[in-house]
Amino acid sequence: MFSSLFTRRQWVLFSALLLFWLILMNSLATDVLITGVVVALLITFTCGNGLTFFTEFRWSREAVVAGFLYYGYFFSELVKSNIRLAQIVISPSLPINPGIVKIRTELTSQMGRLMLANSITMTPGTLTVELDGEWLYVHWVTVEHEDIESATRHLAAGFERYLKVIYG
Amino acid sequence: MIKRFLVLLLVLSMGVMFSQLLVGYSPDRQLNATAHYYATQTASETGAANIVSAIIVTYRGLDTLGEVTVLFLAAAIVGMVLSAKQGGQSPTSASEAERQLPPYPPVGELLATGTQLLVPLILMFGAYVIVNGHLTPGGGFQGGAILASGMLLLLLSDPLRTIGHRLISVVESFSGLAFVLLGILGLLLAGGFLDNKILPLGTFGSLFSAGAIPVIYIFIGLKVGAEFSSMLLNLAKTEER
Amino acid sequence: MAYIALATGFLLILIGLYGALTHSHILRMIVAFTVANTGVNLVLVGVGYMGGRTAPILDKAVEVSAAAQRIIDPLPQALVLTAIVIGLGVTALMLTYAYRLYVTRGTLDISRYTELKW
Amino acid sequence: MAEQLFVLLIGLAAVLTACGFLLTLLRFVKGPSSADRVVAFDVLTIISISGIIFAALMADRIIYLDVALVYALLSFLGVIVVARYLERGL
Amino acid sequence: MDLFIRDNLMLAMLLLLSLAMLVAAFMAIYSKRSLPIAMLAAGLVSLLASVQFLLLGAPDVAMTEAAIGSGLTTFLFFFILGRVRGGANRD
Amino acid sequence: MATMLDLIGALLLVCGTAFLFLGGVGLVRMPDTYNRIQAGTKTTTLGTLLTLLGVAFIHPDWSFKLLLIAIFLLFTNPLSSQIMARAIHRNGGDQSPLTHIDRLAEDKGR
Repeated sequence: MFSSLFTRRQWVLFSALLLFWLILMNSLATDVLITGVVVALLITFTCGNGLTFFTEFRWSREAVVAGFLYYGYFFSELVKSNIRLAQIVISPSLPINPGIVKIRTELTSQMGRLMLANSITMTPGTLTVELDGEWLYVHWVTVEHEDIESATRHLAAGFERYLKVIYG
Repeated sequence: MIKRFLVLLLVLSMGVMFSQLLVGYSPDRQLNATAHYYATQTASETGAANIVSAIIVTYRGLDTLGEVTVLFLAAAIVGMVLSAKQGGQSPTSASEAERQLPPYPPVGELLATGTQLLVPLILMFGAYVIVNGHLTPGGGFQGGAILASGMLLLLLSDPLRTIGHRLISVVESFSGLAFVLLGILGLLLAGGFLDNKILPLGTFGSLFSAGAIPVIYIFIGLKVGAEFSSMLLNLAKTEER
Repeated sequence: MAYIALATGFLLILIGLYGALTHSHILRMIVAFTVANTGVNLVLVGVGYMGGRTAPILDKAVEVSAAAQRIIDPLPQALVLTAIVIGLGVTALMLTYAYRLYVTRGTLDISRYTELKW
Repeated sequence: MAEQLFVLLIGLAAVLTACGFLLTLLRFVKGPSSADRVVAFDVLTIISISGIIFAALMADRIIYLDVALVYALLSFLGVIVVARYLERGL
Repeated sequence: MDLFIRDNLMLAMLLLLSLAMLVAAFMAIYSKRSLPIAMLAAGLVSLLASVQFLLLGAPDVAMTEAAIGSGLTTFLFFFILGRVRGGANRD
Repeated sequence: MATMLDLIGALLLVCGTAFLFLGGVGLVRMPDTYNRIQAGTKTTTLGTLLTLLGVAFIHPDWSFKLLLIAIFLLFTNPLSSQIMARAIHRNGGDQSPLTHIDRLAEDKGR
């Protein structure tokens, strides 16, 4: 009924901002809700092209499941590779082999690409330097694969598997 | 060099003075009379949990008005100085060199997407800080600075974007006017200029409480945010002179 | 604790003052001014500090009845709060003038501004 | 017993944070290029978030966390500004 | 937590921050270093000052300093520097 | 009195700050700027996350705010690292002699 007022994207932005507000206030009182709705409406009007975590989310069951799996995989990768980097840093000989490799991504949605780049950056040992079309340039502390295919398989495939389901 | 020696002498003498101050300083054990008044009476008089906010908005409200005026003047002068026509001067070598500046390097997809993601959140957080000024640390000045930071992020992600300059000046003048009007309303309906008791005090600690403090702070926040944003935009516009 | 903050603030003021007076590059002078500004704010907040007390915001941790015994003097904080915001305005103004000077004179080194010399 | 262990662990954490802070400061002072200093600046802000969390823990007040929120949300702006300056986009 | 230990921890943090601030202030003033580094160091002074304000029991001031010192001041400085760089000492 | 949760929280704090310390070590030891970004910003991110988790164990009623801080860190921190790395690359930053492959420079024709 309100769909003429906002586009779907703006409704998603509005709800996400309201959710953020409620977590921030940590309360569900009436005045909090009223203020949150007013402020979120104002912000949705002023920057309507805003993006949120949920904007390009596909609301299917597989996507939700993949979301949780993605976070599980992400945090386990985070801890594992942090420990590996810590070993590199501590060891006296500093066994590094840095280089910038090129990998390919098939993701097309904005959010999915941002999340992929962020995930690659957050897992230490790899750092996204440039995102250009379908190519990602990744700085890798210990280069193990130089050609595009195997580097893609080694670095991005794990995340991309889930992100393709979530965002496409 | 004689100048450096004189400066060193001045700094040394000031250092001696400061060290005297430091040696003679002894921290208070008790709050002094004014602070004691604020500590005990603020909650019942204004209903604000954040005493600093209560002082800024009501007890020392006139100072805040002066401060907002100073800020407004600074923003206006920045705009004026930057937009002044430089007629009469021969074009210097510097401005010629600037004409050959290469175009901006591309912003890149990461920063553009990140901006789209973060700007609404920053604005929302600024609103949170402003609205909760009477309960938690924060208030109009901090929130205004956070709003301006959101604007800064927009500016960084797209240097040539023309963000609603008109809207910003409208918001600025409107909120300044509303701030003064609320002050006069306090003079008419309650005890004095910028008195917050023109609205009911509400229950202590809830969002709608402390009378007019949140309302006044919203206008201060909008005004400060608009002033900083117009400063940033004026500076950013100097590229295509 | 207040002593450390005060000493740091005083030292920052002195460092900033020295820099602002000895440099001949305008942007360096403005940077030094910012450092001194931070030092002044630190001194003001340090003067208001009282050991063993907490921030002047009343909530579950600090009840209204116990406020006079538990909180720090709020007045210097209110002053410093406004001083910081004004400081940004002043910095912006100075930088604008510096830019303007650069556009008209082509340099930011004050020893090359020869009009005022005699 | 548990109390002493708790205090010991907190103290150990504080010491580790301080060491990390000092090492990063060393990189900030020494860093051969300005890019190194920017990286050190970034790391110092992140470590400062931990410092703020410690301050909140010691003062036992939740309201201090708002400052950490401001840090987490805004401290990257400075780094982005300098990065854009370095690649001549400012 | 034990009050004595708590106070000493806060004291140590304050001392560490003061040390870092003074180092950064020297870097901001010392004129052999390049100008961007001086500006970055000035930004670091204000960021650390914000943590110190928090330790001194002034969260309002800390928040103001964090919001203003991190983004806006740095932006102003580097923006003007970027404009000025175009002419005289363009490398 | 310290409960079991407090002790778990304190242990997590120690783990997190150990990562912060390692980040500092890495920042000092790594040979060039890219590797310093790697060692510095990301180890410290995990360290801060663990610290937040530890504080959430000690004060369970703070957890919502801590969660928000963690989310913001997860979004803003990699962004600044990436943009910094790109700026260094565009600026022609020095690379350690150990760097043996640079596809980006090859593709940009530098």
